Amino acid sequence: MTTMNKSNQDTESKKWLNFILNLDKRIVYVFMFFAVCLPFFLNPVVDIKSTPRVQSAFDLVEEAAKNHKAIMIGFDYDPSTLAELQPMAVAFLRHAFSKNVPVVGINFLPNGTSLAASTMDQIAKEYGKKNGEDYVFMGYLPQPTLVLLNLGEDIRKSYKVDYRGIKVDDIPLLKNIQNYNDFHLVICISGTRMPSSYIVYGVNRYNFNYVAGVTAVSATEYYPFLQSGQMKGLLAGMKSAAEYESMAGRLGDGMRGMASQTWGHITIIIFIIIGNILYYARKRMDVK
Amino acid sequence: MFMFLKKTVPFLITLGMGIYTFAYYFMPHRAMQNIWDQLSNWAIIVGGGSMAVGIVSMFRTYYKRSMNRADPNRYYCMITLVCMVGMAVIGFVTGIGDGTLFNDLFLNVMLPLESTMFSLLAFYIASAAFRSFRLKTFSAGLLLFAAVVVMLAQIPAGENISKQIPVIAAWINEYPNVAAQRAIMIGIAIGSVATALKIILGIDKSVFSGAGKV
Amino acid sequence: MSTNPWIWIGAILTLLVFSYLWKENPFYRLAEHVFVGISVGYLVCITWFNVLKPKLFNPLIIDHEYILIIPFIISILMLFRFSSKHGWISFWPLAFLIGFSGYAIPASIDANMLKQIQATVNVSFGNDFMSILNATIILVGTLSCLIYFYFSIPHQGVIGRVAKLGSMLLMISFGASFGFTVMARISLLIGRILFLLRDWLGVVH
Amino acid sequence: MLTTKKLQTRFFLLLMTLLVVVVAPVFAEEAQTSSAQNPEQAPLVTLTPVADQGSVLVQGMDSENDKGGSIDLSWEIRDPVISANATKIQIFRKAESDAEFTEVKHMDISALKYADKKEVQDNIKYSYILNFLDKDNRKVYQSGVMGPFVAYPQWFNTSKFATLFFAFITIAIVLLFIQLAKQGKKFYVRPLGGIKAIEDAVGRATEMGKPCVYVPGISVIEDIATLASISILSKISEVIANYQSRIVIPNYDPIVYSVIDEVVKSAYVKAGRPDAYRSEDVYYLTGRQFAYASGIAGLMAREKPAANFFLGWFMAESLILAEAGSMTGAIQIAGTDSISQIPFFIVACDYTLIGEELYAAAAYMGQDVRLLGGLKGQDYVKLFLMLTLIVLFILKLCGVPGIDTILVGGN
Repeated sequence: MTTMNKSNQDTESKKWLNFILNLDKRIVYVFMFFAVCLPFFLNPVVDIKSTPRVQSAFDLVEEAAKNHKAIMIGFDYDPSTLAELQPMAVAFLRHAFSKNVPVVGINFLPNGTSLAASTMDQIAKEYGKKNGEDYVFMGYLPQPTLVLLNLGEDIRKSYKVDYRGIKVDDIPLLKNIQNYNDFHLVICISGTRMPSSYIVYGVNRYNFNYVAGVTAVSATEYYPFLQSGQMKGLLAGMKSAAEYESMAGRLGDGMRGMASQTWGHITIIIFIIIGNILYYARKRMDVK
Repeated sequence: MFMFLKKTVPFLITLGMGIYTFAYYFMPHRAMQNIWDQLSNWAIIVGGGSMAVGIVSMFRTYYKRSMNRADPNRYYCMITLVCMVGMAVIGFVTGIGDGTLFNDLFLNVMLPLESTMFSLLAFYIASAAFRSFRLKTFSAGLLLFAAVVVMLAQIPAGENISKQIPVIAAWINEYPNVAAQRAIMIGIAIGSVATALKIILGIDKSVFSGAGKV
Repeated sequence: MSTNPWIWIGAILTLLVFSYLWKENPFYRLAEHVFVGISVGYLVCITWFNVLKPKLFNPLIIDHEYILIIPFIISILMLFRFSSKHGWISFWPLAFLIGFSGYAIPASIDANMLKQIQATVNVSFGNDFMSILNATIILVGTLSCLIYFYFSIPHQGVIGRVAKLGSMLLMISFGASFGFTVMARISLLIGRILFLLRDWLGVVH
Repeated sequence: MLTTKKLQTRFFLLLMTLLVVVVAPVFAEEAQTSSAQNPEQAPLVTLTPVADQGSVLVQGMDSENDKGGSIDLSWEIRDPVISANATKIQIFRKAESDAEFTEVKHMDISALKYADKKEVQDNIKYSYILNFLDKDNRKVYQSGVMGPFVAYPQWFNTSKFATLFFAFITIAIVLLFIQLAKQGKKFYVRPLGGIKAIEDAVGRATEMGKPCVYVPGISVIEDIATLASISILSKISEVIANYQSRIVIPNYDPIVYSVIDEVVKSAYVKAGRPDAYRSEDVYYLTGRQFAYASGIAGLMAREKPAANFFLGWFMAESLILAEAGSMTGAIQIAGTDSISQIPFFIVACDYTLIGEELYAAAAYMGQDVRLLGGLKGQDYVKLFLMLTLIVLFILKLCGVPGIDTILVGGN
């Protein structure tokens, strides 16, 4: 009689284990969803140690402020890599505007043009910056190699008007800007191969301070450039954006995103552990 | 004669093209380059023209389904047809440039659908890890270990647990990973040479199997 | 909350697709069928405006490059696929396109075979223990993984053990690739959630 | 009448001819280079330093390994005064028949070289003058007249010699074993787990009376993964046709669709049941990656297939397909040579053909001895490569020079 009961109990708990083991992906989904979602409401701070390659990017913007020189940002990302790259762009813009560094934006990716324009306008508004005086977005041009070469000579060679259609000569900010020499720093933010084009057609020839912001997946491709000094700094993925934000002292999407990332990764790892415990629990029961 | 047209001519075309494209790789001469430019241009056009085949096939399948009264999905299939024709007509009427309705539909309907579909992977990657990362064997353990270490290395928490985690992750990526991927790539190279050879020389007939009876 | 109708459409479609996570349902089915239809319509226009018009129609009709009649005819031959009697005619254009795989022979040898072997030969043995170990892993690892893929010998004895080592390295490699992808995938989800919470609902700033 | 078979038997001959055609020009070219010792020819092909050697060294030659129509110019400034001032360079050119020099390029000096392709014709003698300018466009230095140089096309790209050699070895070994197999030699190949699984899955589907879903990947027809996938499909569809079960194949590329349609149709004809072929089951779905994935995810959920096959080239959609498929409880078999996607198939499918196993699979299925011979040949190529690797490595350890670029043609 007792054995009967026991085996009943066993099948009960086995059933339950089976239930959890097979079920429910959906539970995993729900946890995953909340892990990613909640940090956006909680404004958490993740303890991030700064790395030299982000620090040097940050320092270059500071130097630009000291030297009263402008910086140029290439917004070469589209909605598909927005989550990783937009926080970097925003962090750079916030840092520059807060230190009164003029920013010139360019773009070689047609899907990202309007995104870049609205990002610049929005962040400029936060700091009361004027389009044409404190910042300007030049809009999209095809054939990046040609444009990058021309930028070494004269920006007017490629760009006749800015994104709003205003003539380059009528833009106060561009009066004193001719080529790469007039920028303290050039940044390319992209999930494509564009950052290497900047090196091949820009840095190699005209030798300026250059920093790239890339997705975490593609970061390894760019380490050699960092070693050779062709890149002065490298931001890879959300983690770098979060680092940058904590340096600049203003937390934004990078930090929140990093919190989401952290919780997402931890959720997966916890589920792997649970899965293994359940698996062994059932195996032991099977052996019995 | 019929067999000649049906089997031998395609075989000869493939063989000729195969030999030419093989030789082109080694021969930069203008004569070869010009032929290549011409042929690859044609291939692009034929590739574009083949869209007609795709549309006919897709239309036929969805039309059949939407006319099949037994099919519970028939109304959905009608929606597909309407969307397809609608999108195409809008594109031809307005053009595809910035600011057109076509572009708006692309940006506001297609892109959200694509990126949402893409983002499902975040859930799937979690559930796949939950179901399959089991310490069943030593090999499975290695898979699990490598994945967990790399995942930890990418978040600040990993560094806070141990300074060594990012170092180990980078090491895994640079050495064992490189060795394994190299071997796969070399194998792929050999396999693809053999496969291309068998197809071009008609040793593997599956691609041009043709109807068994004439 | 957004007042832009496009944002609303995007948000609703996003939710419809997410509903698939629960199970396949009429809402997802709607999104799926709209998605497939729109994507094909999109491809038709893109193919016309980016390929056929500039490469075939304009040169042929406006610039009178009559040689382009050949690819035009080849394209037409493809349509014989739908004839039950003359379906074989469509083999000709297919044969033309399949022939391009000849290029894969040297290209694959160059990129996948020789470059990889060369890189393996070029590993440098340093003086410290770690760099010798690392170089050994590359060299022995590559060879043992190649043996794992060897079809002619059963995985027994010494060969079996070497193949086992190869398979372990493969597992480590796959685990690492898996782990590396997680971050990018979660970023995509963050992007969608931001779209819902910020652009649509406006509850997060 | 000319038949395929006859052609195939003549094929060694053909290959040899091909190789002769490709290789012969190399030797011809070598002969040409050596004949360049002839003083009259010499300036045309060899490096010719012109202008006074002391301050600026300017060189020109025909661009190597190209289609013709290009002359390489390079300069090296040795005089510190010139190098401190010169920022731009102006290149003037004169063809033999022209009266005067005309400017062909005005460029930044830092590149140190320029490939002149501007309307350069083959076999015409060109002379050049280079002007070095400072930043206010004042002339710092002018080279003497240099040349004449002649551009000509090369028949063989000498930097690809190793590729040709290995292509020849690989092709020869594979064909040798195919020939041996044809002559009736028996070969052993170890069993491959995934193959048995494919056969079992098809069998299970026919038993259960449920369909199979077959996804041929998202690449073009000339991609080897696609061709291998079609090869496997031709075997599967024969079984399907014989047992009167159903296979659904949504396609990503219209051309791949055309071939697959034919392959499946002919399998039904072979089985003597051409009427049983359902054209709406083999169809073009869409050519956008995620629309394709969403369509197949929906399809699998509704059709509740007994088996799913994902064989071919895949990208990020791999895990969407595999996870959506696993929810339906089907047996899943995947195979791809897309290295980044193999891990996802491994964790979410029952069997995965890794890399070249995908190409080998068709040889395992069915009784075509020639395919098996090819597979055996592949193994011997692999052996050859492993030995090459070891030998080169030992040579390098012994300090033989040039080993570190021997396979990649010096670049």
